[in-house]
Amino acid sequence: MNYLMEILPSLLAGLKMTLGVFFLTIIGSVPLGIIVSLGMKSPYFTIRWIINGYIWIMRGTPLLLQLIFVYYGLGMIGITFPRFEAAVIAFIINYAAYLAEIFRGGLQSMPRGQYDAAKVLGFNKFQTFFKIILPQVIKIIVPSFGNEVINLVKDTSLVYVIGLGDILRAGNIAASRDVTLLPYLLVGLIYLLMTAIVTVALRRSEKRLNIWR
Amino acid sequence: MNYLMEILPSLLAGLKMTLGVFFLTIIGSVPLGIIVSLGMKSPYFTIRWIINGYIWIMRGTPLLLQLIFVYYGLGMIGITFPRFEAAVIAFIINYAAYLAEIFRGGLQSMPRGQYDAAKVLGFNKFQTFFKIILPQVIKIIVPSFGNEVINLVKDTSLVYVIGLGDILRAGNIAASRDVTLLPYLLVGLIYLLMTAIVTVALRRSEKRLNIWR
Amino acid sequence: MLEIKKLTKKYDTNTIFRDLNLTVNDGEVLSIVGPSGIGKTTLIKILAGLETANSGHIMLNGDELPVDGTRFDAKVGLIFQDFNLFPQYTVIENITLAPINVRKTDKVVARQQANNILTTLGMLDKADLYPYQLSGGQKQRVAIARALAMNPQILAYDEPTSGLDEVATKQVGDIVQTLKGQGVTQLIITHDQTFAEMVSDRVFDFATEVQR
Amino acid sequence: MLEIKKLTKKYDTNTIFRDLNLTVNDGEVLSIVGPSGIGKTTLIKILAGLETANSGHIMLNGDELPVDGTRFDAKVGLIFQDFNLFPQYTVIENITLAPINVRKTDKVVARQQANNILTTLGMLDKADLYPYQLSGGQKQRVAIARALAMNPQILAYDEPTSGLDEVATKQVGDIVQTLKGQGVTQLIITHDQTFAEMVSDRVFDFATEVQR
Amino acid sequence: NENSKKTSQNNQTTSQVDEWNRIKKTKQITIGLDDTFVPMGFRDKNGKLIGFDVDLANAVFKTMGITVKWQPIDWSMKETELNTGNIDAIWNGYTKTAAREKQVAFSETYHNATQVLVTLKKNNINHFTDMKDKVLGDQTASSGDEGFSKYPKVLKQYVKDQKVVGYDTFDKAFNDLNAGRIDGLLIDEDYARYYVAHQPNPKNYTITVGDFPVDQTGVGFRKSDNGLRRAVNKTLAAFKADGRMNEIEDKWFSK
Ligand SMILES: Nc1ncnc2c1ncn2[C@@H]1O[C@H](COP(=O)(O)OP(=O)(O)OP(=O)(O)O)[C@@H](O)[C@H]1O
Ligand SMILES: Nc1ncnc2c1ncn2[C@@H]1O[C@H](COP(=O)(O)OP(=O)(O)OP(=O)(O)O)[C@@H](O)[C@H]1O
Ligand SMILES: [Mg+2]
Ligand SMILES: [Mg+2]
Repeated sequence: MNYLMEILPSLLAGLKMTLGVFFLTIIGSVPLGIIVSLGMKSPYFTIRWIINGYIWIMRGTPLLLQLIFVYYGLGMIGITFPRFEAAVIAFIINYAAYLAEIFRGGLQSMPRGQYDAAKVLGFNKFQTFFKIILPQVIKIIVPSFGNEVINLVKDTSLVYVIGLGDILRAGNIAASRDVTLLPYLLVGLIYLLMTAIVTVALRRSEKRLNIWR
Repeated sequence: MNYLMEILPSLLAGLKMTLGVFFLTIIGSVPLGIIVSLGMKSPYFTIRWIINGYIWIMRGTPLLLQLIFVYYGLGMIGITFPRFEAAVIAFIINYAAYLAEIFRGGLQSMPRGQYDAAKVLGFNKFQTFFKIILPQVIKIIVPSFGNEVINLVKDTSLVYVIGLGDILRAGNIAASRDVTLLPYLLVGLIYLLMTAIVTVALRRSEKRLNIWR
Repeated sequence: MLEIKKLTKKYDTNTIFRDLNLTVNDGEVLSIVGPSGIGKTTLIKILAGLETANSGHIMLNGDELPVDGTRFDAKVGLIFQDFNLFPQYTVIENITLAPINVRKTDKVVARQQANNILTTLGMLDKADLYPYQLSGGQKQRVAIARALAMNPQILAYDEPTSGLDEVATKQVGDIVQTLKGQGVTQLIITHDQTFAEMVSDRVFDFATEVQR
Repeated sequence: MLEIKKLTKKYDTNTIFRDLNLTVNDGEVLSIVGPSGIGKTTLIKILAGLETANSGHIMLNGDELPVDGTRFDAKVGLIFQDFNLFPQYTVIENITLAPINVRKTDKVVARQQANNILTTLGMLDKADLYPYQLSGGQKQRVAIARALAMNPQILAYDEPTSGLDEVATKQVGDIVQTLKGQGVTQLIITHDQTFAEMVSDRVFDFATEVQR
Repeated sequence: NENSKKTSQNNQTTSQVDEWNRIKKTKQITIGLDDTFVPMGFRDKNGKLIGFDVDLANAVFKTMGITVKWQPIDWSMKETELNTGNIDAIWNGYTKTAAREKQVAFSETYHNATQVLVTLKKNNINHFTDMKDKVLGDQTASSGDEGFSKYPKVLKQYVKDQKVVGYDTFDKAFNDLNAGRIDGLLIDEDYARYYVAHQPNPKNYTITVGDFPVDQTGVGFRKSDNGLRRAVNKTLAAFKADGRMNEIEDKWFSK
């Protein structure tokens, strides 16, 4: 117990990094994901083709390699980002691909009648999407979205590869220094806490969406 | 090029492990996920409570820690599994939690009228689920399901933590032995290939489901 | 014999009906009429076990059917106002799915019966279409056919002629007569006065015969 | 004036109608009748730009409206056979959403107008319910109110009286008369002969006046 | 901050230009380390970097009036970090190998260690030959792992199936050793001492030295940074000569 208290400060310092990457990724990847999912329905073959390629690459290669690519790879050809910014950029473009697929699934399950009704009432595409379709899509996708958000909580630990110190790395340091698995336990508890917060927040929003059917 | 040919055999040996974990996990976690998602609608508070706890723990802790727990942790208290079996068990119970949330989202978006119609026609709960509801749920969740399958392709690399040699580990070994990032490139291409196969297979099944709306 | 005794239904504090009493004899055809939103659909949903009632009793041939949502007997066939067809099955599959899986009817026999019903309703050529490919009146007729295929002893129709032209309405009327001949108890919610007069033995008027 | 010339529609190889010609004058009320599944809904969906036609022309006051699915003008108001209400909005929100967002009507004004329409249809007390809480006839009336709130110059009704009792049918009839007085061109698909005779200037019979 | 920006802006030119001039001018050098690497470079409970290499490097550059900026990196990325200019040196228990020498220029060897076998005392394994048909563990891609394959006569020929179980970290390997899942652990002697010392009962373990060649540890520099390398070599030699090296060694490797 005493020991855990001792290592807690260093873990919390790592937590700051974790949360920074987490929130910036959510803020960036949700709108990007929506745009990408709409792009997949584009009438232009080229756009669909590019987007499918993008999603394929993003989902098809480990996020770890993408982080390496954005930081070291682009660095080699002269496009340099600071470590933190590189991490956030890599996370956003990666997560947008996963979210886009989820949004696409939600969009597909919308009955055509909703689009028809919006059209005859004169809504433009933008209004149709944000006023009519999106609220219904959100209701359907909240649980899948939750999966990705929770994956993100944990994926943040990958930033170690470009030299950023997140909470898991802080745990690693303590564990190898003190030759004990206890720090992992504490890191695990902190992850659990974060996941609990995310889960409860999403369940709440699901409940709020349940006043209509 | 020559160098890539040289390391290819060791990578392919790793690939076997990757594919083994992948397929066994799919086979185990889909039915388990369905059962869990149904359990979340159970009228018994205790069952719902247990299931929510299970999902929370599974999503809330890194799969890496779960692997460590199943293999080393349970090992300490005398429950020992061989490495491969431990990996597959950990993957199945982890992925079932994610899939359960996806199924739950799909179930939620089913209109009540479908259940009503099934009930007045005398279908029992089992038939209602498998004949009426599930086919419609599948159609909605294919894209989100695809996200998880593709995550699985890549998560298989975590088996290194319990000493199993998958394709990424084979790449790691080659990379640090020969001080080059080239093996990662090859590993990346193989992952891309697997993802492409999964993506195309799922898009095909989506198309097939699109004859009805 | 179907007896409904002192049935009360509320949505929150909004009482839809109170102490509703109604008896329908075997083979009788009862029309249920009344203005929109008065509770007709709600009544037959309770009867079919799809909605709970707040209090009251439903007796079928002397046996009590619970009204608290715990029923799973499918004793009452129901044609929904909004059809509720299964989108993933074709017309013929929608009709034969329950006979094959619930009644364990032989597939060939079930198909033959379904074809007969579709012929009676002038829908044989639509057998292989999916619900989204049907017009409103065609969906209505598939919904009727699907309920008929289970040969229920009590059959409740919710606006069966909405969306139907004269010819199709006449076909439905003929079906009601045939089933009546077979002793099926039928409850028909309808706004179509002509149709109600044509087919029914008795009219139950929600506006005058029900307390709120 | 609305002119439809040589309009042809096929689903795959199945010709729904061929070389359909129809002219409707401003302020005219036209009933469209014909057996179920003959293509009435299809016609007004093409008119509203929701379906493509295979060939033909639609002219509104001399301007051509494309029939290839590239229209985004909302020149034709439409009341759908299956309502297509927005499930996430209450009755009053369903009605005011388009006036506020598309016509940029002031919120208070839009609500007042919506309340007036709901009063005319006897639905004022349902203003704050969600669509899933409505009966069939109530949904029908919300669908009508939603289309009316946009004051369209051409309004097409698809079975507007299905699910409605006599009183509500009369209310809809009154609305048709009022709009006619305002010069609105109205197309009404209906199986209700009495209603058709009551409201319409002319009847277009799909069964006899259309080629297939 | 100012310095890291500068180093990264110099990316393209690093292979030609000797960065020693910049380092002398700014009085700051960026050194990459894996901060989980006991006892060479790791963090104490307050998050402060400590360890043999940390003390040594700090002391070496202090004599030149240069402060060290320690940049934590992922170990598998170390050469990339160096050659893209993110760091100026790898100084963290960096063993010399032929492959690494193709990528980086090493300083003179400043530390020697060999690969040893750690076993449980109760199993009575006192020579490599005692590992006959026993299960061996090591760290994936470590120097020990390479030596294991490269010199099959030394140990590989004895162990069960001629295979080794690889772990990502030694703490997990120790765990399995204690649980009896492996009978021996092939590990660098510096780590071996550190880990054994930190086990609940260090007396329970045997450390066996065998015939693996000695690993030479050096500092890794970019091949173009000759000035820097010469300066470090000179100071290291001085440290060895006047006993400052011994002082630091005693602090971290006291046996
Ligand atoms: N889930 C619900 N929550 C609250 N109120 C409801 C709900 N379902 C129905 N109602 C209300 O119950 C009343 C009766 O509805 P019901 O569908 O039984 O009417 P109906 O007689 O079938 O009308 P119609 O002829 O228009 O179909 C309506 O006023 C409706 O608003
Ligand atoms: N998406 C589709 N694919 C194939 N056929 C279709 C499709 N939609 C409609 N049809 C066919 O087109 C024909 C006309 O349909 P429509 O809905 O226009 O009929 P309707 O005259 O409105 O009938 P009702 O009075 O029953 O509503 C029907 O026979 C229907 O099966
Ligand atoms: Mg009703
Ligand atoms: Mg129609």
